[in-house]
Amino acid sequence: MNEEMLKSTIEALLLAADRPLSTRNLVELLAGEHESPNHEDVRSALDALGEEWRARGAELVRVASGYRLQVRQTFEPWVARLWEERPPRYSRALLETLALIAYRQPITRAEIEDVRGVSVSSQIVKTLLEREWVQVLGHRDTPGRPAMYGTTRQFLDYFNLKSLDQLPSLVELKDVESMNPELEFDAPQAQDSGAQAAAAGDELH
Amino acid sequence: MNEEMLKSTIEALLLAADRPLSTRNLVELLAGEHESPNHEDVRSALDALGEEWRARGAELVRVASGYRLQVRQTFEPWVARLWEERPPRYSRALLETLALIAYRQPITRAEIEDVRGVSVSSQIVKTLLEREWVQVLGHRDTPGRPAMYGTTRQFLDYFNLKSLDQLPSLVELKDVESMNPELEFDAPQAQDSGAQAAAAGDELH
Amino acid sequence: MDNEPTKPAVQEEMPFAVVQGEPVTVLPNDLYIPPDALEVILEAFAGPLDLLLYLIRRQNLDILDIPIAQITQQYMEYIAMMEELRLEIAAEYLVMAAVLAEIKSRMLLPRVVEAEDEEDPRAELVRRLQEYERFKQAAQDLDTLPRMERDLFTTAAELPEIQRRMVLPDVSLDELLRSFRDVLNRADMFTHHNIEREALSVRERMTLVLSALQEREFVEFGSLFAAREGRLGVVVTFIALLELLKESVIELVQSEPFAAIYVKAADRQLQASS
Repeated sequence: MNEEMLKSTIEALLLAADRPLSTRNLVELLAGEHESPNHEDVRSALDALGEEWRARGAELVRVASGYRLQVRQTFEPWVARLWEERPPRYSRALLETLALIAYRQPITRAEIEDVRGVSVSSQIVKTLLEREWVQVLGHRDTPGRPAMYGTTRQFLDYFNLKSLDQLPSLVELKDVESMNPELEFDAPQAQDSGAQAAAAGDELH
Repeated sequence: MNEEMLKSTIEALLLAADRPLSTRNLVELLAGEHESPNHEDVRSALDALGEEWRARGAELVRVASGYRLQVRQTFEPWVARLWEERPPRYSRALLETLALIAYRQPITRAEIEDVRGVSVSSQIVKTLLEREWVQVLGHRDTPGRPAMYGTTRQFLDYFNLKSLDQLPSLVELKDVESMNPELEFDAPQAQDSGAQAAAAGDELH
Repeated sequence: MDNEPTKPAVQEEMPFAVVQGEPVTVLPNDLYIPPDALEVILEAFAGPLDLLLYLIRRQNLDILDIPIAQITQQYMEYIAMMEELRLEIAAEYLVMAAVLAEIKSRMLLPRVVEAEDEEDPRAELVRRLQEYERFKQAAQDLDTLPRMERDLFTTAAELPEIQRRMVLPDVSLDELLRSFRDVLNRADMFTHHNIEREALSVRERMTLVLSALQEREFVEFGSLFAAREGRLGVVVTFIALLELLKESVIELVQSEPFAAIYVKAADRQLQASS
């Protein structure tokens, strides 16, 4: 087995293995009937491989039990996306709370509960604050000093609004029909772009 | 993201992923806030990567659901030593069932049983579904609404195929009309006249 | 791994089983092999069609040349052997035995004078055998394709330390509005509020005023008005301030007559002292 071949075989073994491989492991794995590379050979091949992987997506690292190829930390933000779970959907309760805060700000939790007829969980309020869609504007000067909530700049940005004015008024909202045409208009368009995407996908093949 | 960086990032993703990645997957994974590489960019980076891996321990291959880095088959004898367990073997019944599903999809269990002449065990169907080689494509609109089975992308990936087209082609059927007249009961004579009959058959054509 | 060089298939009988590494092509007539080994052999058949194919191929016969009487007899011997070994014989094997017997009897009947259009009684069986053999072959071909875990191996590198990120759900404006409509419908608020023109600009201004008060304790009254917003803007701000005053959320303070008026949050003092 010449040097190049030895290097590639070790690379193959490191890439396939699900554990670090020590030089001893490698010597054993590579033992053949005719020529068996020794520790020296393996070690110098590992050195050469380490050099080759210096500017790649992974690097050859040595840990306690041997050598392994490890994806460079630099790529963590991209690699992490491979396992990102599809986010869950927000509950109705959360959306209603958010809507009430948007339309009736500044509003206290008690006032929201008053309209919704059920209590608002702390988790919902926490989620909305963490998402930075909602902020505490201050505290009402009444017993218990309840927090008053309002929406944030980020809320407007997220929903692509210039100001709260752009939200439909209660009267407009009441008119169910006024919301539907927009939806109907959207649907075929969406389908269209879906077809386009599919076509684009085909082209790429 | 410059070209070198894009190439290394894709390499990192391919090494980190536990499944093949399509160019579409990669474009999504690489989408950033500022510069997002497009299909073209990704494709040319993949080409370059494929070139770089040409003489290494693994190679960049394309299968049905995308690209993966795969240990070069040359190294199989060494790599196989990494695992003590023998690779899974599949029974003839399972392989025949799988072959029927692959070549005849969409196909129902009854149709498979028809060709094989024996009932298909539920265990086999379960194994095929669990391995995600086979999926239920729908139900036939006949009494009992039997499930129709087809193969998946994972099936193609597992067998290193890009598409069903790449399956070995089926043996041609012989015309039953050209069947030889009944041969009599003792075997040697049967063989003999069989050859004669074949010759006679040729003349007739 | 099969290292044997491939020999021309026709010249050799197909082994139908491999027992302890030895291909078995012919069943011995005497039961020298232990019964459980025989069991393995018999169970190696994937069904009656497979067994029939074996019997035909064993003699290098073409499917189209089935000597039905002979094959039937051999088939029945196998069935008998299975019975002897108390193997559970799948019903399909018995059905096939009946089919073979029927074909045999039809073939023994004298042919009605040169009935041209009469099909050979074996035709249906031959069709089935051919069809089965195709897929038996396809299964073998499939098995020889290089496949993962056995011939092909994926690569994997150790992952970097991955930080778990929360992926946040998406919400559409439409969804938000629907929720609001639902809650209002439930609360029957439309009836109470449909006269009042919901001035969201006022609400928004109230929020802005309160935001300003979060940053500074006192905000000069005049600084809340911006001339560039025009009359409407001024009015909106003024209404917002009145609304906040009414709700005792803010206070206006003036240290002496004609001095600057300041706005402060009503709860500031308490907050500071608490």
